[in-house]
Amino acid sequence: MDQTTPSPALQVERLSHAYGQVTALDAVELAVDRGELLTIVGPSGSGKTSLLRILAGFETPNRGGRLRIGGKDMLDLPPDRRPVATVFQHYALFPHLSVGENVEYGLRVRGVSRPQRRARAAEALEIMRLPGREARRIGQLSGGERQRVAFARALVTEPDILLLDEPMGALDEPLRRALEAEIRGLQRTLGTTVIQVTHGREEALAMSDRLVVLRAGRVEQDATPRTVFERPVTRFVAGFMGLTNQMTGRIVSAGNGQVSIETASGRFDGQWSGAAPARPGTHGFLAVHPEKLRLDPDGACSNQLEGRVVQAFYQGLGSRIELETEFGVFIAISGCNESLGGTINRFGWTAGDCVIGNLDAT
Amino acid sequence: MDQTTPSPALQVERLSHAYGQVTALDAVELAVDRGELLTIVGPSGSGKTSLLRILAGFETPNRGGRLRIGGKDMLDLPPDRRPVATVFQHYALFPHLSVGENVEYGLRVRGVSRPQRRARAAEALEIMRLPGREARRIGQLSGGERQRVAFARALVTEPDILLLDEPMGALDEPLRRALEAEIRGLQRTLGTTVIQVTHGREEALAMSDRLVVLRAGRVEQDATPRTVFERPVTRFVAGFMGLTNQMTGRIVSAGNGQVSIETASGRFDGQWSGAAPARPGTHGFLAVHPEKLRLDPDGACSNQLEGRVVQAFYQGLGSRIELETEFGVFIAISGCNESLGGTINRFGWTAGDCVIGNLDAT
Amino acid sequence: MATLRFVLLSGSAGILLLIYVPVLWLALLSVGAEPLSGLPGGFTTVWYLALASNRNWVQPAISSIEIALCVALLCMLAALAAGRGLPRMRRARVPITLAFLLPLGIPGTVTGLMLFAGYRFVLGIHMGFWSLVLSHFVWAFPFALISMLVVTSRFDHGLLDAAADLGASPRQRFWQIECPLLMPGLVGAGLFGFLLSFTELPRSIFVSGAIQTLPLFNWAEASTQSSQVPLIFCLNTLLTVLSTAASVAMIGLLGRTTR
Amino acid sequence: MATLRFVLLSGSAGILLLIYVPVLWLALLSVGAEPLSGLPGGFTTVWYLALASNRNWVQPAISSIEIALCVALLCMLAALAAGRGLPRMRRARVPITLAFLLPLGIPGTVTGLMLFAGYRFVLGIHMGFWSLVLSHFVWAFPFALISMLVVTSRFDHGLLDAAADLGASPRQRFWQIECPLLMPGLVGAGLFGFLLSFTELPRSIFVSGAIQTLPLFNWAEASTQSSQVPLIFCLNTLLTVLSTAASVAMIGLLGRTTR
Repeated sequence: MDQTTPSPALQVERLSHAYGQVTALDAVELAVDRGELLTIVGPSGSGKTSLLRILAGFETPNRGGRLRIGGKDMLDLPPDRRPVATVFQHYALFPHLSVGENVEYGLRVRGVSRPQRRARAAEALEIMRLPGREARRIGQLSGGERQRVAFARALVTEPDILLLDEPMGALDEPLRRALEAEIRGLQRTLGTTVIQVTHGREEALAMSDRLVVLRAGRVEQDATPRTVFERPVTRFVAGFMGLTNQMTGRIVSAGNGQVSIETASGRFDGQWSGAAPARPGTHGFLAVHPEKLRLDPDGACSNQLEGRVVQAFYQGLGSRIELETEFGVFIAISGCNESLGGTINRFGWTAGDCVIGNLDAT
Repeated sequence: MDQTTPSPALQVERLSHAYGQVTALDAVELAVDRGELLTIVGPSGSGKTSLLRILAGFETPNRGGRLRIGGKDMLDLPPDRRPVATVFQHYALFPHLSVGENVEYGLRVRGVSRPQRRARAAEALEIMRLPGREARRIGQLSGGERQRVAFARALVTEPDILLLDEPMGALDEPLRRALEAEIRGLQRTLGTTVIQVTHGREEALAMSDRLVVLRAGRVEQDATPRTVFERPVTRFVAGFMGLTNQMTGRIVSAGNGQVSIETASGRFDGQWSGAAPARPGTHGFLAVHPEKLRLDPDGACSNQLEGRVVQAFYQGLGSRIELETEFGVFIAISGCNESLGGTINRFGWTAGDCVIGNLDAT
Repeated sequence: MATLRFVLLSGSAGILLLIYVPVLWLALLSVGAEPLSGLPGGFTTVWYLALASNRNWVQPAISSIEIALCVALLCMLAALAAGRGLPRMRRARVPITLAFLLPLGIPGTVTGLMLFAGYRFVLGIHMGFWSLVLSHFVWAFPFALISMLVVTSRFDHGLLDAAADLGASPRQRFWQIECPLLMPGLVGAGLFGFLLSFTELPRSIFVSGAIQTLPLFNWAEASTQSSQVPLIFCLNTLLTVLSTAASVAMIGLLGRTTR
Repeated sequence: MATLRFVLLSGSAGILLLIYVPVLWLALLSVGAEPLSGLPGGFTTVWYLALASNRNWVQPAISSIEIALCVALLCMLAALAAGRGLPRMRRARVPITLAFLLPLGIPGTVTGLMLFAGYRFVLGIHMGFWSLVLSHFVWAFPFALISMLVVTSRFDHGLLDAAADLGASPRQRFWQIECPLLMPGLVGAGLFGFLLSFTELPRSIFVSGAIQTLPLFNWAEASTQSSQVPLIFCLNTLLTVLSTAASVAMIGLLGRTTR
């Protein structure tokens, strides 16, 4: 049908998969453009790893669906004949081969001549800032270096799609930051289509063109990182994005993106985040990020609540204050550093800083 | 000498240790009060694990020093005769014993009768919110549950000092947060002296009464979390606390805690953080946290600089902007979410938000 | 993958057939009317009854069991000591392990001969019970050690630190933590020791002195083609059933306790 | 800890002494003037020269090496197939592994007898080269399988996924990734096969037919107390040196390639 326009890098249609009785993927729909960096996030068990394994060809969906890469149907092809390359969570570098031989491997199995594959491996290692390490053994490398070798090994085959399985999973914080920037830069330079899977919110927000939130095998939201963070369509997505202060109620007025929610403790205003327009009378949730709560709120905070301080931790840039309210524990990050334990405090947030969405849907 | 006042929980005097030629600890001094929660932080190789192993008795310092617990000399006692209990990084639960038998173990080797140790194990599991799990096998537990069992096992022996070796190391973010609060609450309830080792800054700041920063076997700073974060005495401590935007220069004026530093690009003001008073003419460093930098600064920012935006990532609550300056790359976290790539921007920070310290010392 | 699976399964089946068809055949012969013909048929228990009344095999069986138990015990102790010690050594580990395993490469009859000469003349040991135990031990120990090293090389020494930290004395650490965790290797070492001693022939030929073990008895009877041969079929069918049952029980027990 | 170390080291030394003193004694006897006296002394090479001119041992040695090579090859192939397949199975894994390992519990002479009966009458194999190979294989296979399982049970199948992902065909994955990584187990299986076949006596007694292997030759010569015994000392000293050197070389080579 789409023979005139170039087909997208990846099309997934109603892909379903189950392990015995347990549903891993439930009619997943996905389309990825060429050169896009798509991140699939979700808690463990949400099906993100199954999806990645199906894309690479290690598993075949057993509940139907279609999978096309560059417009070509892929489900019948074994992994070695798919134009994708994976950077595995624990890198899966070949321990009996040197760094150079690892990087060359994808070319060696394609029958590329030795001098040519040497040159291309050297180039890939150069890009990954590991020039001249060809002779090293894998066991001699640090975690960060292993990850770079895994990237070089995957990139040297010039895949249509690069799959990253929890690429930062095994690295510690400072290395993570450095590599996030590096992967982003690399992807922009080479123009490769990248699909990564992670359970880390920071990485997902920082690195992606687009974010897909999976939950129990279903796509909960598929949008830009900003949209997912600022307009999470479900309570689950809001919680996953760190908007952990939540309450539920009944939507009472809706107009122009601004809605209100009626709870046992009064009415609260916020930005509408549902997929469909808000309908007064339906159940809704309100979610707000801990950083957006303010103690001793002024008039600008149209939403106000009272809570007893359970614990207050110093955290450097601010304190993390746990407030017991009638909606459960609310957490505020506040610049106010005094000891507050046990006191009853008023706190609030602006309508612009909080989202209200549909509780019934999905 | 201190027979009239109760002796502190732990006293470490000039403790030194080496592995072959490599110095692990270099004349470490440390005193911990009863009921205090002390955190030892430092990068890997800083000697923090060696220190913990010496406290527990698994290693004997081979370069001299003293170690007293509750006023009693400990260096000649084997680990099984010291009044400490450790929660190990990977928990080291006994795989051939059930949860209950693991928790009871410390009482069993002390010859406590079976009904009594059953009762105390049940109580400890109750405190760790794992009531009635005595019969479970270790292999059936999740990571978080294993950690709780490890805590119960250590606490049941009522140690004078509880040692925690990277207690959050093997857990993921949400679990981490929950357990941080739990450990803190537990320590306050039971009044146990706790010494923990970690390389995670957030945990260290959130959980501690006092923070000791180790570097290459030496104590760089020993103060409250707030002092360490707001007044890091060395450039290393500043970097470790996340004040990664740094420049060096010559201290030009000093008075009343406010000092200035003269660099190739002019003079900058900040808060003095050195241990000794500032002396004009000496080398100094300036450090400021990414969250404190402001793009398009107003008059309040007495310190201003120019930089070219290399990369800008959306991060949810703000964007992470990398600016190339004459002092290297500066990182700003800014609410300004527009695409800035390639532009030259002015940015600044207030004197109150940045620290200036001594570069020559330590 | 389907064809690979088929090749693997039929290969496995072939090997098992190769092993178990002779065993079944022997069992069939032992209840056959004419075992010496090599063909089963005409079910009878006459040979088993004859075996029960013939007592010649009893003393060799007792000797073999005594020797095998000693060898099993020695193997367990020695493999425990060496298996615990070796992974802790740094430079000496590989050469010492090799030195322990090398006797595998020396033919059994040679070892028998050497042991005879060596034990008799150098160490002054008289041929008999203890020379049999020692020579069987030398034969079985490499296998026992391998069984032990598989377990000890994966042993997490942090568990002993944890036990010490909780107040366990070195003795308590050994009996309550280390021993139970090393049990699979220990049981393996004991099984190797027992079975390899119980079935050993070539070394026994040289160092047995006046003692007759079951393999020596079997061999003597079988090679003389005497009228006792049908009884040998019965005896060995029984032995096979018993040692199989004992091994399965032991491994099953082990599997349950370490789960 | 110091005393524990001492006990371990002296125990190890004792075991090594028990093994190697007889070996050294044999070597000394082989260059002694009166080997049959059991005491070394009076250095001479006369027995080695006699061995070189006596050719009786050559044909048995060649037969033994041929058989041992066949067994080693069979063991490597069968252990590779079973060792790869077993860890992938779920329910069948434990019982099948047990079925493979159980022949260890059957005495060698019994196996010999059964194999004789079984192979001869059921499978119709004539006694000779192939019956020796098969009976040695049945004996050595459990050991070869254990050696293989130690390696395959730790094998990271993610590496095969990674190779497939990079475009390697099943054949390439097998030869370029799996085989090199399983090499230690494979070499172990081959070594067990070769050595256990090369030194096997009790089964050979029954199934050798007209073929004489080196252990059979040794045994025949040694037990007849003929004048050939000094030559046996020489031959076996040589065999011991050779098989030790070969094992050390093989394991050393393996250590280098897998580092």
